[in-house]
Amino acid sequence: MMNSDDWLLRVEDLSVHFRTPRGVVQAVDHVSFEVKPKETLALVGETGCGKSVTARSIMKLVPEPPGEYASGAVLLRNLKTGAVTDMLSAPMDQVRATRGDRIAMIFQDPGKALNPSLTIGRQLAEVFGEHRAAMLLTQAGIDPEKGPIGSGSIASQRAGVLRRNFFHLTRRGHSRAIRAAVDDAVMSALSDTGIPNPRKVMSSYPHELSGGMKQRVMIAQALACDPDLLIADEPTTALDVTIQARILDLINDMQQRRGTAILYITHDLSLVRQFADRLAVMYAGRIVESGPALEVLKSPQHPYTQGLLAAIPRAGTPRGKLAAIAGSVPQLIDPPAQCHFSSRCTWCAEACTSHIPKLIHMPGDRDVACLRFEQADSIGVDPSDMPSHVASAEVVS
Amino acid sequence: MQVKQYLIRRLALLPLIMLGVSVIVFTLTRFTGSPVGIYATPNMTPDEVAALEERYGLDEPIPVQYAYWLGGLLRGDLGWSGVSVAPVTDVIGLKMAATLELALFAALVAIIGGIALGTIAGVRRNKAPDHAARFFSILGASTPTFWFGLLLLIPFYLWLDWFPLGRSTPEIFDSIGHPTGLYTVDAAISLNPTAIWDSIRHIILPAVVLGFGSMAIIVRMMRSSMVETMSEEYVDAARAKGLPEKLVIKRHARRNALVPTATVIGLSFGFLLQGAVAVELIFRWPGLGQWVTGAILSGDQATIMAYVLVTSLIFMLVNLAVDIAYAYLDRRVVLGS
Amino acid sequence: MSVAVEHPNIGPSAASGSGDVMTLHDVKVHYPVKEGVLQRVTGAVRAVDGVDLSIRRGQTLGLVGESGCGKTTLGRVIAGLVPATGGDIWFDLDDSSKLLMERLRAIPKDSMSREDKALWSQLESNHRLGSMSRERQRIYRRNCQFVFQDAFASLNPRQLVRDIVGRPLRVYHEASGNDLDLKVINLLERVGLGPQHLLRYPHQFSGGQRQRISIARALALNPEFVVLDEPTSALDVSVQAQILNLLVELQEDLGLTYLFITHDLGVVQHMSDYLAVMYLGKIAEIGPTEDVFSNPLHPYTKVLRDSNPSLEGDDLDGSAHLRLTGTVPNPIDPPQGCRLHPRCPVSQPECGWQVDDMFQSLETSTPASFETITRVERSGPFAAQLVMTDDAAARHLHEEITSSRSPFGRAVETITLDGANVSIRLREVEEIPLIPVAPGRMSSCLLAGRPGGINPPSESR
Amino acid sequence: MTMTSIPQSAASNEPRKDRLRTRASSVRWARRREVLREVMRNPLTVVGVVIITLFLLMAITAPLLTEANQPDPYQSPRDWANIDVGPGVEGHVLGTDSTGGDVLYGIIWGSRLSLQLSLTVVISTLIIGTIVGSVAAMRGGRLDNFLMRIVDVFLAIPELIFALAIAAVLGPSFRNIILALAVVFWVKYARIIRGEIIRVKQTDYVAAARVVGDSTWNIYRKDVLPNAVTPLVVQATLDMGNVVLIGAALSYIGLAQAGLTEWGAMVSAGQSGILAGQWWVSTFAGVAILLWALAFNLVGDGLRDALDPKTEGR
Repeated sequence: MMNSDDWLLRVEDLSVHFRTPRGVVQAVDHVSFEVKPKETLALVGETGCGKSVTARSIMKLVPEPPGEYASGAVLLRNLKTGAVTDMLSAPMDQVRATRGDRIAMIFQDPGKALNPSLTIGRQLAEVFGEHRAAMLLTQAGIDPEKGPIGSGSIASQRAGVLRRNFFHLTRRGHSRAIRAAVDDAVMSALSDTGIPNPRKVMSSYPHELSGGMKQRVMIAQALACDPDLLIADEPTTALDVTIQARILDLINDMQQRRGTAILYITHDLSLVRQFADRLAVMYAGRIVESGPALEVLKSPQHPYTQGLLAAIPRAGTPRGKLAAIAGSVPQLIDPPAQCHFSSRCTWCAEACTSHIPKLIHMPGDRDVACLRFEQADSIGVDPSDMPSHVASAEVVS
Repeated sequence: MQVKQYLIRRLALLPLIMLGVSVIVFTLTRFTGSPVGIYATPNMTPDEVAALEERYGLDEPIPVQYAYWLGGLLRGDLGWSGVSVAPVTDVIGLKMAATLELALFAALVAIIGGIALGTIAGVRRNKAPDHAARFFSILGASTPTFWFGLLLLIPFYLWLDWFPLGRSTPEIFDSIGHPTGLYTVDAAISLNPTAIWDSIRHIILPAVVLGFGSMAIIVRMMRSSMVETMSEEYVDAARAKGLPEKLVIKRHARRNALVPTATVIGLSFGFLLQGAVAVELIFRWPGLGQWVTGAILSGDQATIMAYVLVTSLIFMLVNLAVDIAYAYLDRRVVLGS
Repeated sequence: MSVAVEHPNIGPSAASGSGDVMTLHDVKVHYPVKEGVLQRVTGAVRAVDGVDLSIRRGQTLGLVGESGCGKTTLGRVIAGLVPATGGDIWFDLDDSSKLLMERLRAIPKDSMSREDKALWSQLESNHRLGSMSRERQRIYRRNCQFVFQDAFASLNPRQLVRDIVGRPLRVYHEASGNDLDLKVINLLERVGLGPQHLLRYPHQFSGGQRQRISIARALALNPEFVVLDEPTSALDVSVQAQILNLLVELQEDLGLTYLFITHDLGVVQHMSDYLAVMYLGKIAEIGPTEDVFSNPLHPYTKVLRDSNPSLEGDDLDGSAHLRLTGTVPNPIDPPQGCRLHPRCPVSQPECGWQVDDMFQSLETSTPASFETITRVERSGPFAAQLVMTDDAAARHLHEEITSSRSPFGRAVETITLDGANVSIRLREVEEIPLIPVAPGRMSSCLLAGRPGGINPPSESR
Repeated sequence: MTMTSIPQSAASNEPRKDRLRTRASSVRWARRREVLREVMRNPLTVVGVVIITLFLLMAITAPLLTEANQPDPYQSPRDWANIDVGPGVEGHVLGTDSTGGDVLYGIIWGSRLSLQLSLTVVISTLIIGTIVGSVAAMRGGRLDNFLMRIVDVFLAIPELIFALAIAAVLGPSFRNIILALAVVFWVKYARIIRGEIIRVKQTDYVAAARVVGDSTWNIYRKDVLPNAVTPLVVQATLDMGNVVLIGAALSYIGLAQAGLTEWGAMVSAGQSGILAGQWWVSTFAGVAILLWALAFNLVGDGLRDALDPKTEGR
């Protein structure tokens, strides 16, 4: 891929496997991509294509076992210092310091991603307590360096601003000031996402809020520490379309204001057009095509992308004449070394069932992983076994 | 407000169910025929027996007899305890205090141990601690309490003589006041170190034996609900916030796993009450269980029935308390039901 | 082979191929809400609250709306899975009996003549759900089938595909033994599966295949009408396309009538001939699909359309995208008048503003003055007396309401200030009916028939 | 997804169809074997099954293993010459009790009593509980309410205490213990099956059966019961052990006939000897109870894990 220095997140050759009684599932298979500062990259694919696992790998949230990072690195670049961290190999302390602070995540179902037994206020306060304890103490008029409890003890008492610190501080008479500082921070985070009555929301439990409101809370929580990268894992799938529109408006607006880069995971290609700068399409654990969003949507090159776009019902399509992709997604348990789409592909030829296509770089910042764009001699098969060739120059026409 | 309504409804159900229990108990007392046999002697003529029946209202129709009996019950008349040679009401308080004390300590053992072990097992799923905890829980559920008690007596009483039998050393017991009736608590209040040590020495072994089975049940439930909550998305979300794993487990996973465990804790109190029968027998603990086994052997029905009524009442009250805790732990419960 | 000679497929009107398969009149489904210590019924969740609808033979009616709008409940009522708590559902009315039904319905029950009464009860026993004769009930049951959203959940996990798909045939003694197997194989082939799938359990199939099985089951009795409850919502786009194509093909081959329930506007636009948009238990708009999309006559439809992300570049018709504010109100106590008005971007003073709306808007817009209200004495939904903390607060509130330029402010008919008390009376609007506004089109929006239409005022010409 | 497919397409050749029907049952059996294999994958479950099998063998071959005592085989033969002898003494592998009763004999014949107790109680209460729970759940309304209040009352009294009261009223005998446990145990099953049926009744496949127009009885038989029965099977397996535990506790307290070869009674008979150092009677009898309960608990737990509806098939 590109070698410019203008990147925020670089996923290199990431493979994630899951051990199951029936065999090893190769959920993510040698995936590479990068996210530039302030841009939105949409990672699109259908159920089970590995997009969510990829997203979770960036946060190192894949449970081990059964999960396993089989190869690759997830590099996060500090935009100010230029220092690079590999999330997969960094010590856990560093990973935790990054989570919620520099990378934040919104989940698919806000109803499930909020703890049902804690108030909204407490759940947001946790983020501040974890990453902004010093700031809160300053706001409360306590010098974090010399204060009643030093910054060192704040770091050790990671419960942050919650109970334990309160307890210590109560005796020193700072409890109220800290509580006020936390409340202020939480309220401003909430009202930033357009929640009309943050004080009321703060003291309510998740089940008392509507779905849209819960997702607003999640966004507020994710953006609380002004992260460089926001991972949005199907943030509107569980929501109604009118609510979805407002949540998307909100994410858009927050991005404009704060310059957060977004990795947007979705199965819905129609969302991508409104939203994304660039687009990467995943199929069966691999990226099959990527490039500038509008370009890819306008002239998809990979047969899967083409099929996916044609399968979406549109105003003009005659009824019953949707171009469906035959068959279904293959099992990823110990898969053969071949193009995973070959079983459903109309172009499928001999070579497709024996070779894994590589991502080929094309003009116009596009990449496609399809043997139709490769040369027979470069992969060493008989030309007659290759699918009909497409010259890369034809792509950007 | 909703919580209050829910609790009022639960509370309203309590007397209804107790009424049902009383019907069952009354049926049992009449099961083997008229209780006139208690008073009659074999050489009485049928006329004399009939006179006795009339005197005690036993010639009335059964529902009327039940009404008499229930009326007595409500006035606190639980009958004459043959084994204690005293009215049931007079002795039951002391016995109940002894059993409750034992059961509460056993519950403490079971709840603390069960939650701790269950949490570890659930977090470290399919690893050694998990396997150990699971096997332990199955073992606990399979061990006959009375046998386990006997077994522990051999090393700890027979060989080492660490723990004495009975509830107390009488002289020490009599040397302090008894405002609550619970020896350990009274000893603590009296601040008498000898009494405190005496009470603890006596209660440890029976409490551990009694709590063992219930702990197994709590471990099992806690483990499975921990496994469930650990895979919830809010746990991942908590990790994504950057919280340390300890806090993720404590505040996010365990807190929610406690909710379903709470009901099991309530139900396991039933196991404690019934297990107390054998444990009291073995450790010579002067509680309801020892009392009722004596009554069984001498055919003292009034005592047996009083015992059934009282234990059910305790059991139901404990479950009510658990329901209150449950409603507090999980506000959605009330709205959901 | 026991192919039924006289196939009890459909009533007398089947030959004509006209009329409605289903006619709904003021259908309601209210679930009682119990509260308090004694669990008294204190209200009802109005899942479906007065729906009039006709489903024309051979066509596809799309029913769209967001979660909680009652579309699934309505579908289940039509399929006889949920009893209606009010209104009438008529099955298989041909044109003449429909006219008869409409004539008789207009007559109050107690002033009906004897022969009208006889006609009415005959009509009911032939056509009305819940009053049908046993035999007619069987015919209805055979002819009205249902396809569930979650195909896997709708297949008994302990039965083989043969038993699942063959079950309707067994129930109606259509086939048994070898004959049954053959018929099931035919059905499976019809939906794109094969004989090799006959002896498998549901868990051995992919999502799309499961939905095919469930469609095969629905078709087993050769029904005339199928309710499709979000049949593709759980599926991926590429598989969704397969199922949609299959459904269209089956409809064309078998002359099926569909009620297609979905929340996906793209799908419903593709699939349906005409479209009903539902909001909070009521129909907001009905009309031919293309017309509804190109020129919505209800602001809710327009919001839905504008909120739906689209692949095509420029779908804007010049007007700005409309968005709804707030959240879906509680269906136990839905807004009076137009159900949408508290959230509507183009609401009017006549939309049915009530006291509760006032509280809501006060709470979000000016929490400070909301908190100065100490007591409220309601007299109906449209009038109340507010007791404020002090005279100043009352004056402030009075000032705030009278100066408001919002539709709500303009809905205030009288407002009087008396010390710390503020009495307020709003314009009373009970119900806004669904009325025809253009040929073939009905809307329940007041603005639909007005010159500017439903566009925001700034843009209306 | 990779099942052997039926060759050739569905032509109307007659003989093939008969094969089809036999194939259906073989597919069902294959499925059952698959589930069984899933259950037996847990080594602990296998241990449980082995122990149960050994106990069964022991109960069946009891007259072959030891000569039955006459007239009552369920009373240990008294060997007055060897009172309170420890394990290993000639003719008394596990020693004797204070009346010269052979411990091994008691354990072997006690397994018959345990089997009798657990099978009678579990089967009878399973049937009663299923009927009551099914009627309540399928009918609903007032009847359901009434039945469930009765269940509530029964559940308000802890099992052992309830059984103890009943057995005490009926008088001490092993038969009365069985009767008492049967009165107590059905409630649990009624409650479990009712809850499960109510859950299953709300599923879409029951709705689908109703759309098809099938009768309530058929829906109950084909859809509801098969999908509701799993937790009941698990509970019944666990209870095969629990019943023996409680039964033993009752006879330990003294509710069985004196001298019976019931394990709980044997523990009781041996307990006075314990303080005198004669540990073997109580210990071996207790181990028998423990192993019995452990075996069924292991299998029940394994069943629960393997058949958990959350993981089943999905």
